[in-house]
Amino acid sequence: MLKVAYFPGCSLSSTAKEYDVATRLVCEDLEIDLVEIPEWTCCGATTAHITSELTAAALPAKSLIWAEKHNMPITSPCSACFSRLKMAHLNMEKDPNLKKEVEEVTGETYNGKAEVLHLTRVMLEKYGLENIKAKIKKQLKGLKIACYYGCLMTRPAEVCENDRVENPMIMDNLVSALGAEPIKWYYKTECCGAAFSLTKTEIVRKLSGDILKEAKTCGADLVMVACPLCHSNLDARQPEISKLLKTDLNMPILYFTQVMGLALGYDYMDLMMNKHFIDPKPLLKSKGIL
Amino acid sequence: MARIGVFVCHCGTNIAGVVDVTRVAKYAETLPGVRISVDYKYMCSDPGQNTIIDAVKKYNLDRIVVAACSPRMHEGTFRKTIERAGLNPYLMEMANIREHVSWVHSDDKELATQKAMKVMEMAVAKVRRSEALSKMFASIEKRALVIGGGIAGIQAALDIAGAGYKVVLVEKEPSIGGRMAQLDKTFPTLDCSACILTPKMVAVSQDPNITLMTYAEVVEVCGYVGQFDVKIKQKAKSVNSKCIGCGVCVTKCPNRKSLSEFNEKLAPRKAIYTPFPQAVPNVPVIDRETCTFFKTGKCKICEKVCPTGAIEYTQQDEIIKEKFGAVVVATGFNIYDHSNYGEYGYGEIKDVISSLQFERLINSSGPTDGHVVRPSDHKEVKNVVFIQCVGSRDESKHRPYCSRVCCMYTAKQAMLLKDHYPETQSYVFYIDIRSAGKNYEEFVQKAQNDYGVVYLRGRVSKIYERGDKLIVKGADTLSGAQVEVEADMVVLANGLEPKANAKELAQLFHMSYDQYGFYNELHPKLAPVETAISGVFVAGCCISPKDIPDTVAQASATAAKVCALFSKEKLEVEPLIANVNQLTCSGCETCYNVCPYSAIEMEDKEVRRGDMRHVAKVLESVCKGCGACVGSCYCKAVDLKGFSDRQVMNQIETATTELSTND
Amino acid sequence: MSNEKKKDINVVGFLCNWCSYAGADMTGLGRNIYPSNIKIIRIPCTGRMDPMMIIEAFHNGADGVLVSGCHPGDCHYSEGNFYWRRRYPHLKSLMEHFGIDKRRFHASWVSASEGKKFAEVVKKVVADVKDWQENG
Amino acid sequence: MKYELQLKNIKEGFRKDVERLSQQKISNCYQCGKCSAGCPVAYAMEYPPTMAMRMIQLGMHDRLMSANTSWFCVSCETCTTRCPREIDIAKVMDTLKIMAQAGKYKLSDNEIPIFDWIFLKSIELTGKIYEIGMIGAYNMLSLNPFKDVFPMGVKMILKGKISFIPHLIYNPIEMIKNIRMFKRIKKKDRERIYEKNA
Repeated sequence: MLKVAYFPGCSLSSTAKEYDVATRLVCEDLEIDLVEIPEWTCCGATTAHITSELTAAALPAKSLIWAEKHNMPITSPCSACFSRLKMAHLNMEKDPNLKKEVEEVTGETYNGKAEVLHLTRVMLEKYGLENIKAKIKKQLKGLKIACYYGCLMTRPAEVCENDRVENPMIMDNLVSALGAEPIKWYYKTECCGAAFSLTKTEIVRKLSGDILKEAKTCGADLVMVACPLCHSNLDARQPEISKLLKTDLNMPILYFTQVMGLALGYDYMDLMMNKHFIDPKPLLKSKGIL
Repeated sequence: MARIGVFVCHCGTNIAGVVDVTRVAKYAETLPGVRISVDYKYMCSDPGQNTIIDAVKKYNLDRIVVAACSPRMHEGTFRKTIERAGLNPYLMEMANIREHVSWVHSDDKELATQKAMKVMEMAVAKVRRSEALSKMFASIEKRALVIGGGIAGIQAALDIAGAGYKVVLVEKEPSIGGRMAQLDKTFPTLDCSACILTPKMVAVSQDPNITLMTYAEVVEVCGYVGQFDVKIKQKAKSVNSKCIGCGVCVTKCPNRKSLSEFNEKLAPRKAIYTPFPQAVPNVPVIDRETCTFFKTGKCKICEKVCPTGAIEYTQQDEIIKEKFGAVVVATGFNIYDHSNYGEYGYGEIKDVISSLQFERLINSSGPTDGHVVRPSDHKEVKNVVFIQCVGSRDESKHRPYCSRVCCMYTAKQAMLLKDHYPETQSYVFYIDIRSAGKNYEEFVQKAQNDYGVVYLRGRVSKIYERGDKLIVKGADTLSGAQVEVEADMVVLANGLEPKANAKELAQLFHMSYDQYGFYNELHPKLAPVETAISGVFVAGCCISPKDIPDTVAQASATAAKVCALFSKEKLEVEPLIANVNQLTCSGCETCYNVCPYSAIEMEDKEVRRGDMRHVAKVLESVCKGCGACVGSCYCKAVDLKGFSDRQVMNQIETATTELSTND
Repeated sequence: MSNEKKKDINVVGFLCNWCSYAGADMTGLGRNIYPSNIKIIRIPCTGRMDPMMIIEAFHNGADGVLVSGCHPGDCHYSEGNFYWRRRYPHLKSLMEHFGIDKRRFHASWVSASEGKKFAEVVKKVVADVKDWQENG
Repeated sequence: MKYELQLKNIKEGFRKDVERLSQQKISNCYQCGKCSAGCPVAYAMEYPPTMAMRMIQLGMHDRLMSANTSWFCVSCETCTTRCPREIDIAKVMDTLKIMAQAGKYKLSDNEIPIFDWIFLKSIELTGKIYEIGMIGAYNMLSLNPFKDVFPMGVKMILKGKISFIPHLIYNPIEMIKNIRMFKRIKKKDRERIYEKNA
């Protein structure tokens, strides 16, 4: 059984509870043991690295150290958390001085051995696409999915590792494996506005609007994401965006574990899809998936 | 006791600006054996050299040390100087106090001066043990090898042959012509590339002094200037000399599975093919990788249709050994592979094409007969975006250099497009326009003013497809605006890089090359077509990116160098070679085994009366003076003239002692 | 800091004429600064390196020795640097056996175009020798 | 717009501060404009990233720090990923914000600094983010108390997306450790930004 240190992140215990639930369900099915890091602290998100470089490294360091101590790869379903964990790891590797300071403020030593993986990579690379295929109960035939990666799981290039920076394919490959059709589009890694959700909302509306518009133009039925931040910008702000663009976008936004959950045979309520602002029920019913 | 003269050069302020040269000269006077020491502004100038000659006569000097620049720069100069003064040229040593001292220790003048004194002292120590050496001569094989049949190789071959010497021109592809044959028109005159190139190609094939070997590669090189032993692999063409070039085989060949290299993979080509209609020689070759017969044993259509019975499936690769006195390397360039640019679509967007692809598209003998259409759907284009500096000036892609020709050919391509299709609109994204050359700046201005090409100063960040259009997201830094252009086609100005196997070829000749694989000239300014290997010359884009006029000029320069070499009856060679003291040689044969040139011979000789022994002997005309034998001799019987054990030991001893005057 | 002035370290560098010596010239052309502790001896090829020369250098009191030649495969004389490449590890372990700390004896490959690299190599060698001298 | 170049801000001062804290070689920038071309928020910036880089090169801190440029950077790292000169431009933008928030240069935005302060306070005190408290506090402090309440906020609460109880680190020892860590970080940051140690 694959044991992985699990860093859910703040959003997954509140605004993105459904992501957490779906993730745990799917991992249980795939026999991936998610060991939640006890007493994890927030990764600091964008705020930390624009306020203090040291905070940005020290906050994730605690979780990295725990994972290293317990000899497990560390993962987070949230792209922002993943990015912060990975960047903290890489920055400490690049800058020994920073590492020294982090060790001083946390009072613990880090040997730089933690393996930070995004949840998609844990599933597709550690667990294996073929193994996932073997578990599928229901093919998601006829569903056109726009895979939206966002910034934080692909950039900068060091974070991306095995995938391509400009046109990543990891989620597209997953979608194909589930029997659905990944659409070809070029807004996969455009920014949704991310952390500006509260502060500079008008930017979020514009950027997320562009993404939703492009997905619609390219013929997507739904947008699949791997980040609660992207989700809240694309989903919770979608009514406002629709109003702004004077069209009814009505584009359901699902987490990738929810889409996997559908293929593994879970239903609407198991995956807490009722929590979304844009209800995917009519779409999924029309495709015969629910 | 030796009578040594030390001459310290200021090199203007190059040395004197950092090193206290008078102190160096003063210190020299305190060294044993030094009779006179002088410092002078420019030692290599005429008066400087005369100072040395006068001093030799006046003080009856027998050994000279010149503390100046690198011996790689001026050793030859000063050897000649003291020869004029009547001394043996090998009784001179240079102390490198410029490249190795003043230029690299300018941070601390005191330490630099002390080091200069020490470096000079080491040279004095070495020259004390120097011996007079007599000149050696070697014969010259007056045939030249030219590698690469592009415009550089063609020009060099024609010039050398024109002077009456025999030339072998080796080309890897089935035809000569190279990159220039692929181009449509040339900047800034807009004359047709093929029209000015093909007469030269024909001249090569008709010149009785030139032997043309196409579909061939150099595989092994031994020897040295005057006597290069070269092995050339003639790949099997599967077509013999009976071929009259009628082309029936090509027409009838049913196999269209490969893509034409000459047309930059824009069109298929047959398994039996000539790269282009004007090919020289006009003899097709069979590509055995794709030919149906070679893969399945069935087909043989070409053999059936050939009117002269020229198809020969049984032909084998052949290794041909030849001797040459000099070599011209002109292997040219590849364009940068833009599939490394993810933001420009990883080379997967069909209508994002390379500059060479554009040349083929707009060329009337190209795959589309000169129609500029989109490779994806063969539709004509309206808006075309040109992006400069793709694989140039880009550190993140490990190509930080400027490729020199892209600004110009982009302007040319935009103009040609407008000439062909007046209703099209071109946009050029550039960083800086580099148009240094006769009539070049005027040419770029013309593109902007007369042809209405819109120049935008900024790199493009992303290209993506939306429907059948390409969205180009760029910027114009001059106005500070983001610019988005909806284009039908994007042409990338791919930078120039060396051929993929440039390094392997360099290693055959032991030429040095830079981190990209461009060959190093002997001196970037004063010996731009020579290499560190005497007798090997370089021309064209294998040294660095350059345009056609510069390439042709360099090619002719190599020809002049080759002819100058061949005009001598005998070649003077450095006598810095190994010699064996047969009295102490134990006959162990280690040196015989390590010598890379087989310059050691074992002989049974009576070294002393009644002492018959198996001993080593150096073949003087073969030895190149690498010293591998010296380093491996167990009984110190082998030594190397000019770098003898005694000389080096003296240097080591001096290097490790403190300066004697500083108390 | 002791009052006695410490003797500045002294490194002897043996550079092959075709690559590293030319590379060191390139360092000068590019005006890359490096420590002046190194004294350079020009040799035709690293294949010429007689182990006695290195022993002699240490015996005479050199604090460090650097031997630098062409990259493997790029030797001007085809294979001279291969001989050196095989000789070096043996010599290095022998030197350690003699009590010469491994930080004092270095080999590197620097081509004629790698001026900057040569400066880096010298800096590294001098730093290593300093480390040995100060920390033992 | 005439600008009097201040040599002290080129050779030292502003430019050196940016270079030191971001560990990026600003002189590497040759103004190709690729960062501006790909920036998703450049349309809203007073100076696009390319120009910001130039202003750092010329030490024009007064102009750059009173502009919205760095505050509108959304940290998507598109510029960093594509920069042909391998400059981490996003990190340079971070550095500008860090310096402004530390009070070393002019602070020209208030939304983000307020948000950042609340956000980090939340982590400092609870180890995690207390969303409703954070949003409430932010709306209060930014003098826009009803921002996003209707309909989004209400809907969120109805869907159970936002909880009223803060998620705390339950272990009080860990919490004290956490608060102490923040104290130490603050000290070190000040040293770093104001070069007190060096």
